Amino acid sequence: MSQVKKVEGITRESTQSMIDRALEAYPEKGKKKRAPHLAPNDQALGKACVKSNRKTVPGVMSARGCAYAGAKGVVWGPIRDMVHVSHGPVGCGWYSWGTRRNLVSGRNGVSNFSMQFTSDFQEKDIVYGGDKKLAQLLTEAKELFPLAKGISVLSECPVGLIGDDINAVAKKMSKELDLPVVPCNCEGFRGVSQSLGHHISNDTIRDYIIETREFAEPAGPYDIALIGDYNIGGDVWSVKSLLESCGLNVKATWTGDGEMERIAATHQVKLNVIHCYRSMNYMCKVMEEKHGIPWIELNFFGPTKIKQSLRALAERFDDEIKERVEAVIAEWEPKMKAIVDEYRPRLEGKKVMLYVGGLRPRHTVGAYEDLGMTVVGSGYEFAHSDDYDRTSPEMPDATVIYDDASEYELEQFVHELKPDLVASGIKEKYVFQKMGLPFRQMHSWDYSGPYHGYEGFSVFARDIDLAVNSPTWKLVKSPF
Amino acid sequence: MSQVKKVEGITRESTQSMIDRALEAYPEKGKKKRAPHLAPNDQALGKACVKSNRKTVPGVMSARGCAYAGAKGVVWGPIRDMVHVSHGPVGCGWYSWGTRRNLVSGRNGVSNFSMQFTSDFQEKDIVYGGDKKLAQLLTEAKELFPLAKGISVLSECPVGLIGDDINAVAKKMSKELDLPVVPCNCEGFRGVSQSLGHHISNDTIRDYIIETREFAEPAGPYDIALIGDYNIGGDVWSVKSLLESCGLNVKATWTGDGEMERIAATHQVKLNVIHCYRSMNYMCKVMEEKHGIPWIELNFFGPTKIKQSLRALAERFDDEIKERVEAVIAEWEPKMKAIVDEYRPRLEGKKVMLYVGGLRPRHTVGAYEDLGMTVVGSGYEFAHSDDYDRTSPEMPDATVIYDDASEYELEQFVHELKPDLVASGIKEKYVFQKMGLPFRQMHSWDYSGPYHGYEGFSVFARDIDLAVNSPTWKLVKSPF
Amino acid sequence: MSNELGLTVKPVCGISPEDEARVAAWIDTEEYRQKNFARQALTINPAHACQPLGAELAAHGFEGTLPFVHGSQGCASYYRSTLNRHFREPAPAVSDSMTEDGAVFGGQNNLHEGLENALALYKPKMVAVFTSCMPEIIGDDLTAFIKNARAKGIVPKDLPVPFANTPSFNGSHVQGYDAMVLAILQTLTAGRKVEGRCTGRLNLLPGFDANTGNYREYKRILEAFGIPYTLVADISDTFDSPNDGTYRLYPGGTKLEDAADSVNGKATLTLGAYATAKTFAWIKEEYSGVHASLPMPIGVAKTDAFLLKLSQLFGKPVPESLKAERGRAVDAMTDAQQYLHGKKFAVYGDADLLLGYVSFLLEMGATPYHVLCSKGSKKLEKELQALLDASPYGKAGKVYMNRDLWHLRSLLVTDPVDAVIGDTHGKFAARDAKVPLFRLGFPIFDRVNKHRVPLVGYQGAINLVTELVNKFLDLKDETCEERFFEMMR
Amino acid sequence: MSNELGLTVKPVCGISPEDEARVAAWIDTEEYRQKNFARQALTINPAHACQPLGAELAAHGFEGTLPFVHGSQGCASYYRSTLNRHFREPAPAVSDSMTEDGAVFGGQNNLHEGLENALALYKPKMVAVFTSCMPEIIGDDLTAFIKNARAKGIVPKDLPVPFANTPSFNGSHVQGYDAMVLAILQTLTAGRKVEGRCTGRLNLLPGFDANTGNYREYKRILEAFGIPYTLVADISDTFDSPNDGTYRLYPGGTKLEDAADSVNGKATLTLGAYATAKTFAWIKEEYSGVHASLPMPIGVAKTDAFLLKLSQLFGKPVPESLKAERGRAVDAMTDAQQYLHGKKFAVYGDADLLLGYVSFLLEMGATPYHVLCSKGSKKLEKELQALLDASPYGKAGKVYMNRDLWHLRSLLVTDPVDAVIGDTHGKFAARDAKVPLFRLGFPIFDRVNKHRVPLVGYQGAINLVTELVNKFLDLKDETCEERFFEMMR
Repeated sequence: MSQVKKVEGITRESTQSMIDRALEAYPEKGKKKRAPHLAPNDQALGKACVKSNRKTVPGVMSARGCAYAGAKGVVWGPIRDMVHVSHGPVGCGWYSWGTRRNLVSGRNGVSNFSMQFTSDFQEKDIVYGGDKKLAQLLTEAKELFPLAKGISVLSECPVGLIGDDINAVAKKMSKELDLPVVPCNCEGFRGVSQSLGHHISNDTIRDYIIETREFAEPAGPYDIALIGDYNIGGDVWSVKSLLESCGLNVKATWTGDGEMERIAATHQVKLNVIHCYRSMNYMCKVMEEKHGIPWIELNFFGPTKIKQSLRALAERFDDEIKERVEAVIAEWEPKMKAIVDEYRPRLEGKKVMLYVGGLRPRHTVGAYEDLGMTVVGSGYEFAHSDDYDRTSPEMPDATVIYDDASEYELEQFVHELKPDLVASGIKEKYVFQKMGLPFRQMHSWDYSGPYHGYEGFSVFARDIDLAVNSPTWKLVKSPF
Repeated sequence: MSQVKKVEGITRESTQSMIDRALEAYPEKGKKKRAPHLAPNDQALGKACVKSNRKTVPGVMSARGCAYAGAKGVVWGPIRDMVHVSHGPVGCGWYSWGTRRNLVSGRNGVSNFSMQFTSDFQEKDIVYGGDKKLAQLLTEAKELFPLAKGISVLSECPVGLIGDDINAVAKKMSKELDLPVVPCNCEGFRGVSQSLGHHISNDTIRDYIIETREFAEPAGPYDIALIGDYNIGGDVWSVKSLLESCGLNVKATWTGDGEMERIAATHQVKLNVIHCYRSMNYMCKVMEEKHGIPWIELNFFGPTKIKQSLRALAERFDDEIKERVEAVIAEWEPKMKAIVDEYRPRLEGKKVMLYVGGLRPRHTVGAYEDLGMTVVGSGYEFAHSDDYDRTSPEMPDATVIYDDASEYELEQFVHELKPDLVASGIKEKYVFQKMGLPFRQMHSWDYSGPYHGYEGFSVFARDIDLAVNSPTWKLVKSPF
Repeated sequence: MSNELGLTVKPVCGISPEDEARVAAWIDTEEYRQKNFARQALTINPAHACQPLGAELAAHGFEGTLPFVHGSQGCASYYRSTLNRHFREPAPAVSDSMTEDGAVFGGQNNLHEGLENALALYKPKMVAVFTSCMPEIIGDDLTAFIKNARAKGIVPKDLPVPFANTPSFNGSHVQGYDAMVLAILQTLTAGRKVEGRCTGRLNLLPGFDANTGNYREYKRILEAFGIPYTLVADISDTFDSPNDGTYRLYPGGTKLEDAADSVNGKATLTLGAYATAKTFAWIKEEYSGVHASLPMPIGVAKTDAFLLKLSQLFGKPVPESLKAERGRAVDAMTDAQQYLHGKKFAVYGDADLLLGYVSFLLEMGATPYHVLCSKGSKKLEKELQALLDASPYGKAGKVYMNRDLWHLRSLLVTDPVDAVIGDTHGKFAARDAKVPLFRLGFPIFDRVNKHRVPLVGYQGAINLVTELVNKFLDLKDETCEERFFEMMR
Repeated sequence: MSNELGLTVKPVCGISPEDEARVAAWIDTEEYRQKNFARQALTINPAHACQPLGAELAAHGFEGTLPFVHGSQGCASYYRSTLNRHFREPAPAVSDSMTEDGAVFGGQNNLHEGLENALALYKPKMVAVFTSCMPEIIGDDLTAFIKNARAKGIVPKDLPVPFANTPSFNGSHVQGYDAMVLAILQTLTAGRKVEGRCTGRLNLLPGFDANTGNYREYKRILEAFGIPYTLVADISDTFDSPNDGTYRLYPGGTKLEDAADSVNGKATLTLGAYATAKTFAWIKEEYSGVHASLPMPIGVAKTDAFLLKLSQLFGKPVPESLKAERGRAVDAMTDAQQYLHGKKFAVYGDADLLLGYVSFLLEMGATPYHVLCSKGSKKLEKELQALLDASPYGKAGKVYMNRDLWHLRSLLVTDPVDAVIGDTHGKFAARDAKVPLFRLGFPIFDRVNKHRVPLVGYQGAINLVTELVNKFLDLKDETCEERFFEMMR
């Protein structure tokens, strides 16, 4: 554990009183519910300081999504060679169509299927049920997309409420079409956030996918899988090439630019490397228990963390890998130094507030620090306690941690902390930009990327600089 | 001679009285000067009915250009492999840069030089003379454009007025650079229109270019040159391929997409085929007199005239050519019929007024007639009597002929004749469009083309239709 | 070894380049097109969203109004982020975060708690409630819930809380918009009709329209006429708000008092016949004054009709400034007609927009060749067909009703056009067909400021000419052989 | 055999593909660039025209004014067709068709006969005379000629006939504009200055500007302020006139009476310091009221300065509507900054425009990398350099004074940029460098309506953002690998 980081002007007391002020506007009940989700960090303790994974308080303008979003948008959607059917009304699939930036290889509609497939439920489907329609559309999908390796059926709210049995349809049609049809009961009303959608999807992979394929080539000592990287803006491509340059064979990527077959054969690898713990720890644990595959949690943001990560990874392998890792680090370090030398002078001492999902509220802290910046607040949309445990040591002491923050709370914190950059999502972006505050979308890399790996850091550094130092901010204050 | 064409409602008297009305607004002197330039056609007589090639009446808004325009824009400019220097102040070259649509092959600045080269005269060049500057710029041009086959020096007004001797500079520098440097004394104040520029340029070609090259390959019986086609919108390419399909060898094109060397060796061909009589008859006559090369004047607009032209051309050759010409005609006629069948129903009976330059006021008449249209007025910017002689038989009897028309006169004629299409130049285009009248630019093919040859007719027919029948004209009259 | 689905274990084989090439060629064939059009159950790449999205847009169009999603929170996030991306603006809205227990006990508790919190935190002047799937299926009684909320003192007496049932399994965002506007007007005008009173105003209903420039254009036109107006659901300031360093939760919208008084208007005019169908039917019954419905004023003829109607309704002549604008639009169109004449377009989108695009294209002598609506009606089909039939340039055009963008792809690759007009979602089909996509509808996720450029009125016609023509000229310059690369076009 | 030039006869050999390829490669080299920059006598592809063109533009900006070229008729045709092509509008003007005999006897007869005919046919309220080369060289005395014309009764007593000497071998179209505006104002205001009288108006001098949208934007801004104004040489209606079936010879322009009374204005403000240098210098001596000079208001900072000056001059606050517009412009800029940040531009054009482009680009975090003026001054060079130096994004930028577009080509191919801003003439250089050309200056011959889209003011800033950013996004979509082809940008 690194030494305790302090931020000038931020004490446990100052943070708590900021929290208290933010809570003042709430009605009693709401205040009581929200209070445990907001707290100053105790870095030395290194444990979660907030409650998490609870129902969102109604009416507070949460940034959270739903189980369907976690299943379609995060876990299943990026698998490029499957048709993913948004089963139910038209909207859910339409909103999640192309809006997450999980890039894919292949040809659209031929060998990748990053389109919107939906059963487009109508009134009659609600009344009479959608199972027959589902069976038919599966047949149509197979005919029109013969190269698809499988079909996932992602239930939207109505499906679970009207008592359809998609599992039976999937089983029947799988045989009929000789194609994996995977039912995923990820109705949006389930659970408290997209997190349950990740879990359900992991379980579905466990039940329907894993072990259904085997790699054609013989296993090797350096076979690994990259888990929990969704290839936002090309992240997977950056990390995969980095890992391969270290001598490792990345046999499967979960699920960024993912292939169903390789995911299905992942039980054959030697090590699972997980980046986004939140969304995929479940499957790592399954493979560990069932197939004895160890897993390691790494951080590919910023040179400091990447170096640590690569060395930790090398520890799991022999000297050859260790040497190659050192060589790779040695090759990249001067380039990283050049980047830091270029941007750090312009970013030194700038304050950042984070509010994102998955791994970023903790994993990116080091990358900002590489640029000389200080993260003064962080929080997650849909984290669990183990996420906050992991966050505590990364964040400076006494800085504010917020779980499932409402937009109201974020605004209050921003007014008090006056960060130089807010890094959060699309729903927050324009709120803070209207305040004249530099902002980066940290779910979608704001249409840039990749941010993972050494390659990614150069993009990240440039983007943070262009956000923080854009001359447009100087125009905000009118002379009249 | 075809039979006398009549237009309903147009008699010699109606036309003359229209002319008289148009002249009413003039002061006495102006009226007296303008009157001889306006007359009803006497088709049967087949002779010029108007005076022409006189000084423009000052102050009347003439469409005419100047000798420089005739030299740079028409004759010299299209020769692609020479550097053409607009010698004098910056404007003339700038205005004539890329505005005539004489397309060229080759690479810009490498093997074609359709840029603007100028000596950009400053006050001091006027005071001290520009000869030294000219010598220097010729050296610079040779160095920067090593593949240029020659340089033309086109004098602008000041050069002739300040007493520079570009001929001496050209002679000296030609030797020094071992490159033809052709001085062309085409100052804009010379003569009454661009026409003198053509003549001066023809004379300069005679004096400096022709006979300075010889074709490398032996002469053949079917060697011809295409004269007076400037490749507007690709005209030359259309006609050249047509002539070649008839078995003829087009050894040189004057001057559209022209090459200095081939022009220089044209004295070796067997026949000169001239399209634009006005701008290049001089050189045809020179080659006839000096080298015994016969010439034939043809019309490549519209299937009727093209057929007549090809047969007349075939008459100058042996049976083999005659057969090939008939085969070519037979191949194209059904295509032409299809075009006429498509467009004629939409254009039948529509009236056209022409006011252009060169050959078009007479040569395009047949093409309009192929589409079922009637030309009810025609005239030239810079014609001579021999042009009007040739126009008379083409135009319907008693229709108005106008020479060097002022915009005022054109407006008056249009108000009375109410044509369905006006076909003239850029300076007229928007005047008539504001009146809600369909219009086509007939110098530049309105940025379309080619219009020459069979290929060109399909473009012409489409363009005339889209102008005449555009639904936008219905929008002009406001409901309020 | 087998798995849950009873399929045998296979080796990883991937997709071979040969297979990929074969199928890539096949999906461009006429045979594939037929198979594709034979689809009955599967929808691929629809060009419409669900009702609540439209309802949220409508709600944002009113002063101090907080859109409130009764249903799952994920729905609300989806609607909001869609609006964020299109407008590049905030879209503040809340949900009451119903979860499993809502399915069992109903959503009243969530609604009440949500209202309490939202009112405390966001201090709206109105809360506009609309539903996503869950409450629609379990049958929540919103009338009762809201009544109870008032009874419990959660909702102040004078705070309007209109609500709309906006089931996602019915219609599209367009119907949801209609339902929400209707609910808001019903709520605000309740008891406000005064016999004999006339505000002297025009109520203008733009319908679902995510182009803030259009709203500003309507206002500019009405101001030029000197006609007092209430623009219903005016999102122009909500979604085109200044950046001056201050974040405003409610930067614009139709004044609630004006909306309430709209029932006493001198006239009510809808410019989105399809997107305000129910609202307008109700208005015809309930509102004072004259009622008129016109197509969205895209193109000269439809703008003429709009201005004539204004002139007639208010007995005012068309202002000189607009006459001059008309002339300038016609001028731009005549000057540029040759660049669009005969060009074939595929167009898709919402009904009201489609009618406008088709009308404008025909005015330019272009051909709306594939006209596709992924959520339409027989009435729309007939109206589009009638437009096409009325022009020689429409003869070759064909209307495709209730077809999606994967159908469009088949049309584009088997029966090519010069360009496509539609929203961002068509970019894949347009890329496959190697033709430009003019992004004119909703949503537009991949270009900036498109929502700021009006398409309606004469200025809109000029804007359309500019965008379409200059893109074709760009293409010409970018793709022509060097010998045809010229100074003038 | 030899010929007139004393060169030997050679065989026709053409240009070999090898030679072509070799030279094509060579002209893209650093070596060539140095040779190219060493040129002293030859100008290739200059980005400026001659004085009389500017004079004609100025003349068109006045009510009922017939531009009258004293000189060769070909000159007049060139100016007119240039304006026709740029605006796609009529440009009625006459010349007195001087020919050889003019060189001998002077041009008085031509001038007199020309005036007589022109007045009879075109019934102008003012004839604005300016010269092309010939009379400048032979030394025609226009003062005397026009005096004589009046004496002979050719020109009515009350008909103003200002004249400007606009030698083509000096300055550029910009100086010609200045000279003509000066001559017109001198003529019209002669004897009109009244001690103690104040019109209460602002005289606004836009300078040479061939964007009619800019003029309309100035007027809209002044009207929003409620400031009465005389916009001097207002070409907006002349060159953006309606198509309503009637051709108007003189559709717009500054009222002559207003121009005459401008001498008694409350304030005079020039927004084209370079393009109105002489006029403004004279005004400072002669005009009542306050005099101020500001750069063309392109970009937010320069628009702020303009509005502040208006506010200060007339003691009126900046109107709310313009404040909101400012906020919307800043909003558009902040939302889009990432798409332009760090992009390198080559920009060329007239002085006043250049200053504006550079300022706007720097505001967006883009770099004006090659800044080129083909007819500039030390003063301009310094001013541009100061702008560049004041921003970290300008550090890499370099100013090239009195260089032409063939120099620019060398810069583009040896030291690349992301895009070029300039007029149509740069299209060849941009094509060779494989980067887009944003057509923003004068003339634009190959796109439509560009002159209708304002670049000044806050709306101009939004328009610039829209045009620049969306083109880069188009390019990204058109050129990226399929795996980077995405829904959002």
